[in-house]
Amino acid sequence: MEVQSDLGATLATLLGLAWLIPLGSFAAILFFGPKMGPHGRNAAWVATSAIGASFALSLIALGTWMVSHPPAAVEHASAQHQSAQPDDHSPWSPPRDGGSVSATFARFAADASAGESHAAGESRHGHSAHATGGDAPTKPAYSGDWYSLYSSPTLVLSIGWYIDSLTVLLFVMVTFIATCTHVYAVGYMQNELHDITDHEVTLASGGHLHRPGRYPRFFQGLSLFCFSMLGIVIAGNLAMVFVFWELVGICSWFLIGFSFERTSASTAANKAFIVNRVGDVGLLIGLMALWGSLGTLHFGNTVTVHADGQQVVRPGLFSLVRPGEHGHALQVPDGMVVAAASDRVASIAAGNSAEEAAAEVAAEVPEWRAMGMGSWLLVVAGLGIFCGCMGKSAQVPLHVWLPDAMEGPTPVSALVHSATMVAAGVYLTGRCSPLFTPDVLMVIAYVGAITLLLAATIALVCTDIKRVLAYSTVSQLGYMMLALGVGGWVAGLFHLVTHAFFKSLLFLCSGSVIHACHTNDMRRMGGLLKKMPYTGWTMLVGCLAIIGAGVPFVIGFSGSYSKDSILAQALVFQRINPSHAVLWYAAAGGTALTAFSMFRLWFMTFVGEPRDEHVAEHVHESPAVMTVPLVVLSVMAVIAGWSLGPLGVATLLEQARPLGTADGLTGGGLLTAAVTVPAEAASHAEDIHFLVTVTAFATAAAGVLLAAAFYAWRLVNPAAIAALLRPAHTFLEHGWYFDEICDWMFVKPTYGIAALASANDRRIIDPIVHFFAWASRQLAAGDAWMDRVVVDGLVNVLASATWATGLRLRAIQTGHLRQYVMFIVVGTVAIFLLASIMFGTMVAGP
Amino acid sequence: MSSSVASLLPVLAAAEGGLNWQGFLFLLFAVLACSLAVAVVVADNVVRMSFYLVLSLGSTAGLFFLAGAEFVGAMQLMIYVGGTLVLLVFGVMLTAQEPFVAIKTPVRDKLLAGLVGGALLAVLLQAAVSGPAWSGSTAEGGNAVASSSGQPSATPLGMALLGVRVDGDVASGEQSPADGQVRSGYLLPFEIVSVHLLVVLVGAAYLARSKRRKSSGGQGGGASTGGMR
Amino acid sequence: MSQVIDDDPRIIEFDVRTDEMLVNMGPQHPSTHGVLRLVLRTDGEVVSEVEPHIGYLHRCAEKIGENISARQFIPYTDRMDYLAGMNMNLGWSLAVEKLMRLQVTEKARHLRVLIAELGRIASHLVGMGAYGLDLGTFSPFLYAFREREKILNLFEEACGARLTYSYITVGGLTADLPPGWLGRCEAFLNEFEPIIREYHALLTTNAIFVKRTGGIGVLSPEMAINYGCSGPVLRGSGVDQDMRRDGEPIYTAMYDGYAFEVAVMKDGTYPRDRAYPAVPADAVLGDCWHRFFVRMLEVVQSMELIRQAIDRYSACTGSLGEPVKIAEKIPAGDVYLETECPKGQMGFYLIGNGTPKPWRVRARSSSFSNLSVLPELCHGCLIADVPAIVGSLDIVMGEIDR
Amino acid sequence: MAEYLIQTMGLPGWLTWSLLAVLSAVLILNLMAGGALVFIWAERKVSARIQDRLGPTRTGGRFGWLQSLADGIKLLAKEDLMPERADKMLFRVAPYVSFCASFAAFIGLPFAFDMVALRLNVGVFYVVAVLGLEVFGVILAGYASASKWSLFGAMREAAQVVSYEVPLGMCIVVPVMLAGTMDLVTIAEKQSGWFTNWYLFHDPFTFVVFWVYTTCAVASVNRAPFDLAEAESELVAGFHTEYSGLRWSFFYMAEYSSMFLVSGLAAILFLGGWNGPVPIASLLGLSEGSGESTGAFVRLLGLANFLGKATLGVLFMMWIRWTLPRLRIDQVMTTCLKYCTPIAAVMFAGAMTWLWVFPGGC
Amino acid sequence: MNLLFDPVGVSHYLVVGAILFTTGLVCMVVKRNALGVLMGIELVLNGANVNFVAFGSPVLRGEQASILGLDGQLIALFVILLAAAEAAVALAITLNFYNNYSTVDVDRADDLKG
Repeated sequence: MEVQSDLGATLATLLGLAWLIPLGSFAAILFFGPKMGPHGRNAAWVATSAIGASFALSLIALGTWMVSHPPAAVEHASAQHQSAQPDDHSPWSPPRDGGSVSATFARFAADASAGESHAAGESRHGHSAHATGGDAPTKPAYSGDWYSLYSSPTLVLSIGWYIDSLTVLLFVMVTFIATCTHVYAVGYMQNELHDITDHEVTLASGGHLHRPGRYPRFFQGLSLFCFSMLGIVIAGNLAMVFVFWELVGICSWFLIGFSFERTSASTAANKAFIVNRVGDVGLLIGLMALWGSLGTLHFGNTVTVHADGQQVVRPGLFSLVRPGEHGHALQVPDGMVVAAASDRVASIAAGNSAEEAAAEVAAEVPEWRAMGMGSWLLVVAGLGIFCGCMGKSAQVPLHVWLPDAMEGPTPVSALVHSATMVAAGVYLTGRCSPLFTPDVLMVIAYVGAITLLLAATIALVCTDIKRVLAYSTVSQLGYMMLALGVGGWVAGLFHLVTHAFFKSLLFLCSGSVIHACHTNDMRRMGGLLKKMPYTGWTMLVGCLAIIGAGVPFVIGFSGSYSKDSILAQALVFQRINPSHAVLWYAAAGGTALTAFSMFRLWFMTFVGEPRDEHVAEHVHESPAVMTVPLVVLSVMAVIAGWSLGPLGVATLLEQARPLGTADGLTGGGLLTAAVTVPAEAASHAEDIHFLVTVTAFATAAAGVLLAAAFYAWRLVNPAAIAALLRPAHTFLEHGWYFDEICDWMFVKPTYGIAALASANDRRIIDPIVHFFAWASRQLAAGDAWMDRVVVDGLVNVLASATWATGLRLRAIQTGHLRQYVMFIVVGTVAIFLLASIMFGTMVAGP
Repeated sequence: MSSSVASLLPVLAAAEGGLNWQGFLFLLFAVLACSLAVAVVVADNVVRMSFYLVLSLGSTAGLFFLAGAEFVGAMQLMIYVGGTLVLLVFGVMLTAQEPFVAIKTPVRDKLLAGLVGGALLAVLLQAAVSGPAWSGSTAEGGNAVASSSGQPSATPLGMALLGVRVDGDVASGEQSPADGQVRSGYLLPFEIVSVHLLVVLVGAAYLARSKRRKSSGGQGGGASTGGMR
Repeated sequence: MSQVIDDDPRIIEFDVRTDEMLVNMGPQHPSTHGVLRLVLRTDGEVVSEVEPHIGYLHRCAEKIGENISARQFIPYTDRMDYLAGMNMNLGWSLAVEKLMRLQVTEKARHLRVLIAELGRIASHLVGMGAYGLDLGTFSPFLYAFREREKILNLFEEACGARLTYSYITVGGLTADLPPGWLGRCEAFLNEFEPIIREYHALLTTNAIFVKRTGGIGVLSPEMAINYGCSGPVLRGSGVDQDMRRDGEPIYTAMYDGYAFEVAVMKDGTYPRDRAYPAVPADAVLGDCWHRFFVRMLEVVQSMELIRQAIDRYSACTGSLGEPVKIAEKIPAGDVYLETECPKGQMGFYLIGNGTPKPWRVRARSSSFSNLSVLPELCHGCLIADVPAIVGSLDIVMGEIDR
Repeated sequence: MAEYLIQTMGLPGWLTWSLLAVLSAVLILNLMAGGALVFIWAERKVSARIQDRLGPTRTGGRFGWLQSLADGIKLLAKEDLMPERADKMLFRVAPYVSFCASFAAFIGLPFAFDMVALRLNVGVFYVVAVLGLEVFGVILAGYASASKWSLFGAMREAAQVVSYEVPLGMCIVVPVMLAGTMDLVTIAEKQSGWFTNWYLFHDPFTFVVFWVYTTCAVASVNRAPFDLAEAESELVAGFHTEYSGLRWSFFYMAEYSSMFLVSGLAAILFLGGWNGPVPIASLLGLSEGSGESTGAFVRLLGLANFLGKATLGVLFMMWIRWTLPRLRIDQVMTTCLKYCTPIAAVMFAGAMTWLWVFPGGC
Repeated sequence: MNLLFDPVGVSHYLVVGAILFTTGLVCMVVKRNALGVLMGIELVLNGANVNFVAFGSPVLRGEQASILGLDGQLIALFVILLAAAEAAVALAITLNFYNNYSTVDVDRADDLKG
């Protein structure tokens, strides 16, 4: 499907460099950080220029990509005709025209094929990719290995790359936002340049903690963080993804716990780390399922050219799960089937030689597959991978770490919650979506929906400015997951990209506010717009972007495009699967909640009278090094969703769409009733588009107006409403009591088990050990006696004899240099004489 | 004049008759070198000793030139005479205080040394003259230096130090490596010596480094060595 | 390389145990500026102690002064600082005039300024040239002397002598200027002015010169004041004091109406800093380089004063006035007056008892005080620094030994 | 020449060699003595001109060109003083050691093609080695004088010369490496042709090396600003404080001949030796080997070239001396160890790299 | 055979080497001054060098190949280098010795006597 080519090598080099430069910066700061200028001041510029260089390289890569694969409108939907007939035995099949697909969908497809809508279907001009499956559709993607760590027939561990337009796009996005964040952090972290007295940490002595600044350390963490994230994006196989997955985790641990002396920070860091581990266990299980049955973790095919010129293609995950000869439709791979039918394989192997057995097994596989064998393995793999993504992307119930992660410095929050860590989960879900069965997709969709509603409701009542944003992040991530779950592959990832821009903008703005106010509490802010115009207006842009504001049908902020496409996909899904209508309502309702919470934040912060004079009088606009990134990001938050003719994020993403996913998917049954995941092209239909746009605008407007009524115009007293709905308010304030549940379910029982183990240790194991120790002592005492009397005695006799001899010989050692020389001379002459006497000749002449 | 000198000391007689410059210069340098070496032994004053030593070594360099080893000769002048002896003179100067310039040796020691030295000399001389093949140059008279300057010795030396032997055919006859041994270059010894020199210099600098001494209170700070650290 | 001597006297640096050497520098040494004898206690090249021995040029000048009349003492003052005889004459004359409450005419006053400042230039030229000599460069010495000769020519025209002038005297000056003198003086100033740039190129900014003088013999302002240093030595340490401005009224009145700025470093800059080479990075305030530089600045300063004096003198119409009689009686009473000589503050003390001869005469010479810091400055320096430091103090033995 | 004598005059070989040896020795001695006279006179005139003076004007005619001779005669006539506590033997020998070292170095120095007393294939090495012996005379003089000032001078000289031999040697190795031989004659021959063939202009590194060599050469012959061993303002007259008369003049001669020697060495190593900036002879179609008279003409032309370059070098040193103040001993050592040596080492490596990158020259 | 009546050959050099060697040894034995001992060592090494050069000299043997060939000169070179190194260290030792004992008399340094 994809093999290395010149373009691939170029991209791999460019992106590989962009990936490694932050590592270099990390190493440089790690070793020489404190020496970089006073207090390591220049470390910031090292890190910033490193990530800036990465950004530049990524841009070049993007340009290279666009030149080679211009994202023009394509004769979409033709892929459907080209795709081979699905295997009848497969439990999942792409919906066929007029088949199981409902009439509605058929109409959408027909509309879509009229060619007036956005790009859809397969991109067919991936001229560079060598097609391995004859006329089979291809998508431009390149993969390869830089370095193989370990290689065996059943496992290849390597450092490799898998590059398609998604990779390139995410590189640009990540490095761009990271660059902005770095620049911003240069200003934000100024106070780390000198010694810091941390008033939030009280020492045992009663004083406050006084520590040296950790300026270089911060940028060192940021660099490593960027490196790890880029590693996930560029990774060519799941093993590598896992490595960098964990690196991202550890980086977040470093950075969230930057002020690790604070209990809250270290706890938050630990929480983030541990909760992520929970998800990672799932990921590991998923990887095991894939590796154990398929023997590879590579995304793409690996082509090995042997010395005799023979090419050996080792299929990667994508082509195993969606083989080209099968029209890229999802089917249970042979390996999984065999693994599931191990008892039958064993019985075949028992009676035949190896070759015969292999042939027989191969012959039996389609039959077994038809029996549904092994499909559970694929579901497990998908669920496992998604489990990992839940941890990283903070999906319910693993979302608990993210709000606490606000303990980290704001630039870290901005990076973690927009471009890097949480994006990793969505990215991996997107990357692996060809592997997901409808059951898994349903799980994803529901988890996403729950998450988005839950987080959005909590965000309504939070008073900590960063927590509001954090919950809004969780909510938006829910949107993305929902989109991916209901088949909106492009929509979900599109939202990932646009969200990255405006969420980082929002976080940096909030950081600017916090920097100025020295508090996170929105109840002490208000009326800051005059004092911080840049921050205020850019934050307004961010809020408008996140609620998807815009002039309907004309133009809008970036969020409006991505969110509309998510809603559209949800709506299509609802129409095809009416029983899952709740997903659509959740998505639509979430818009209003988001709008309310975001504008609640903005109004409380920037509008009205200052609530706390003490805070307000010290407020000032942040320095340019902080505001410039804000302005840059706000521009991006506006325009990121626009497309210039065929050029746009969505079309680029369309190029990266995994093979076979354009057609939608029907099936299920293991976990849910059979569902049909509609093709994404269907959501571009005119009426859907209209309905969605109106809904989104209306809900968002409602949210904004409500917020304005509460907080700007003060028509309603929020406190009164809170009192009125006291139980609900409390419930939300406690974040649906998730932390308490966790504590009750996991932490308390763990303590109990630990106490039990400790008692066991003391009462039973220790006495046994003590007994053995006592016995050893007794033995040693006997041995010591032997040593003293027998062995030492012998040695002493020898020694005293030597001593006596030495005493006699020492008289020769006069210590006089000249005498020694004399001895030498006399000795030489003596040897000569002796030689001449013995051999009868003077020297050894000729 | 030539005949008279030649009859006086036939060692000066060249193969083709007339005064042999090689012989003359050899005699000159040899006598100078030996007598100055003896002067080193006899002299009491250290500075004079070093002065004689310099001249003796210089004369030896002359002998090297005569023997066709120009590079070695120049090296002798440069390193031995130039470097080593300046170093030595430094040391002499630093310690050249009245009581130490001349430290008298007991006569008994001198006699004993003369005796032992004489014995050694006898042995060595016997060895030197007992090898018939070692004597008797067949050089074609004339100026040895002039005749040798035709065949540069510095280049093969340098090549040898770099590990390449270009004089393989020089060794012929019975001394040739008949047993199949190939004469190897001196790259390894060269490197060893260079490292050795470096180590020695560091070591010397360490030994003679300036030390901080805390002499215990007394203002003299002189004889006590206990406070060294 | 100035050795930093550790505070703890028990810790000493040593390479090889060496004995201290006592070395005599002078009184017949090329760079001791006359008959100064320095006994150096050295450890190799490092000087640990310097002891100046003086008195080789003692001529009982002060005692002689008690046996002759005040005006007769003028030629003896010439021979104190024989490089700036005019200024010595002035100092003594003013002291006597102060005792006699005498006021010289306006014309004489301006002529005195003119002559004294010329004398200052001549003295500083010698100091500069000889300093180059001390540092091992010969040419600047001759360049300096070339210009000094021109000044001496002017002096010769005015008073007939080239070294021991006895020109300025009690009650005025011995003679008025010959016709055309002022023109020649101005011509000299005009041709001398660009030459100063050469001196800066050859010495002040020369890298070797800076290396040899910068940071060497650093004299702190406190030490300078404690030792009673004066003149360029004091100002080179950044102490803003100049008798022409801060002295007694009878002396400062002489410079009344003259515009000049004391050449001393203030807030890291010298007056009119931009016209001259920048202070090199190696130089530390109070080191040899600064002392030297202050002298160079004073040359320029004196040139300006001379130009002003020429204008004022030629504007004066009255007579020069007559000096007092040789055997004029001086009133009873004592007087002490310090004037700003090229080497520093030269003070004369005399007690009159109503006879022409003073009852007591004492001189306080600046070189003496300036020399007294030498042991402090040379502590731990190298032998080569000793001439550099001595030269920078610019002493004249005739003034010290008297 | 030897063959000429043997064949045409029929002289026996030994006599020929003796005659030639004596001839060479006399020539070189005369050159040293005469050169010293000329250079001392030149120094007087040069310094005088630099200092706006006239210098000697009367002795021996218009330009005082016999002044040095007159001084020499005066020195001859001076009383031969020796400090009472001096080490008599060493005190007497020291000037001659210095002088002989300088003299012996001249043996290996070619003045023009084939105009060399003894053509050695390790010529450069020999000259440098022998020149380094000059320091012995100084040290011995300083020690034997029994004067503290002299001892100071001697110690300074020893430290300085030993240190400066390192960068000097490194600088010399560069042209040796370019030429691939240590034979001075060959080195000079390799630079024949236009002046662009001079090793000075061979590559940027050699250009720098030349100036490092100049610095080190000035230092190694004890000229200002490195004349620490004499340093009249500090050490009275350094190592020759106690010398007077003829012995003193030997030191003087040794100094001036050493100056000439290092200048000549510079001329051969960097400035094309006896090859003029414009190859007049070869433009005219002449060469050393072409016939008796033209060959002699070409050689004389080369001799003039060489002497001119060497004299220019000496004049350069004089110019430096009368312009700059003297460095301090620690600054002298710093200059050597912290600047000259590393620069020379880097330039050496650079020249080597250059040779490696552009094997055919550039 | 008589050296005086032979043309200069290897033997002559060997004789010179022997004399230098012996003188050096005697010097080492006789001198109480550490520097004298050092000079004795230099003489000894020099005597050995004469032998090496003689054995390696092509001139002294005429057409006959020399015994050591180039090796003789090379060994001599190494000896010279090592002698320089030795002198440096020995001098440093001497200076240290002088620092510790205030003398350069080697007879005073008998702390290691048995």
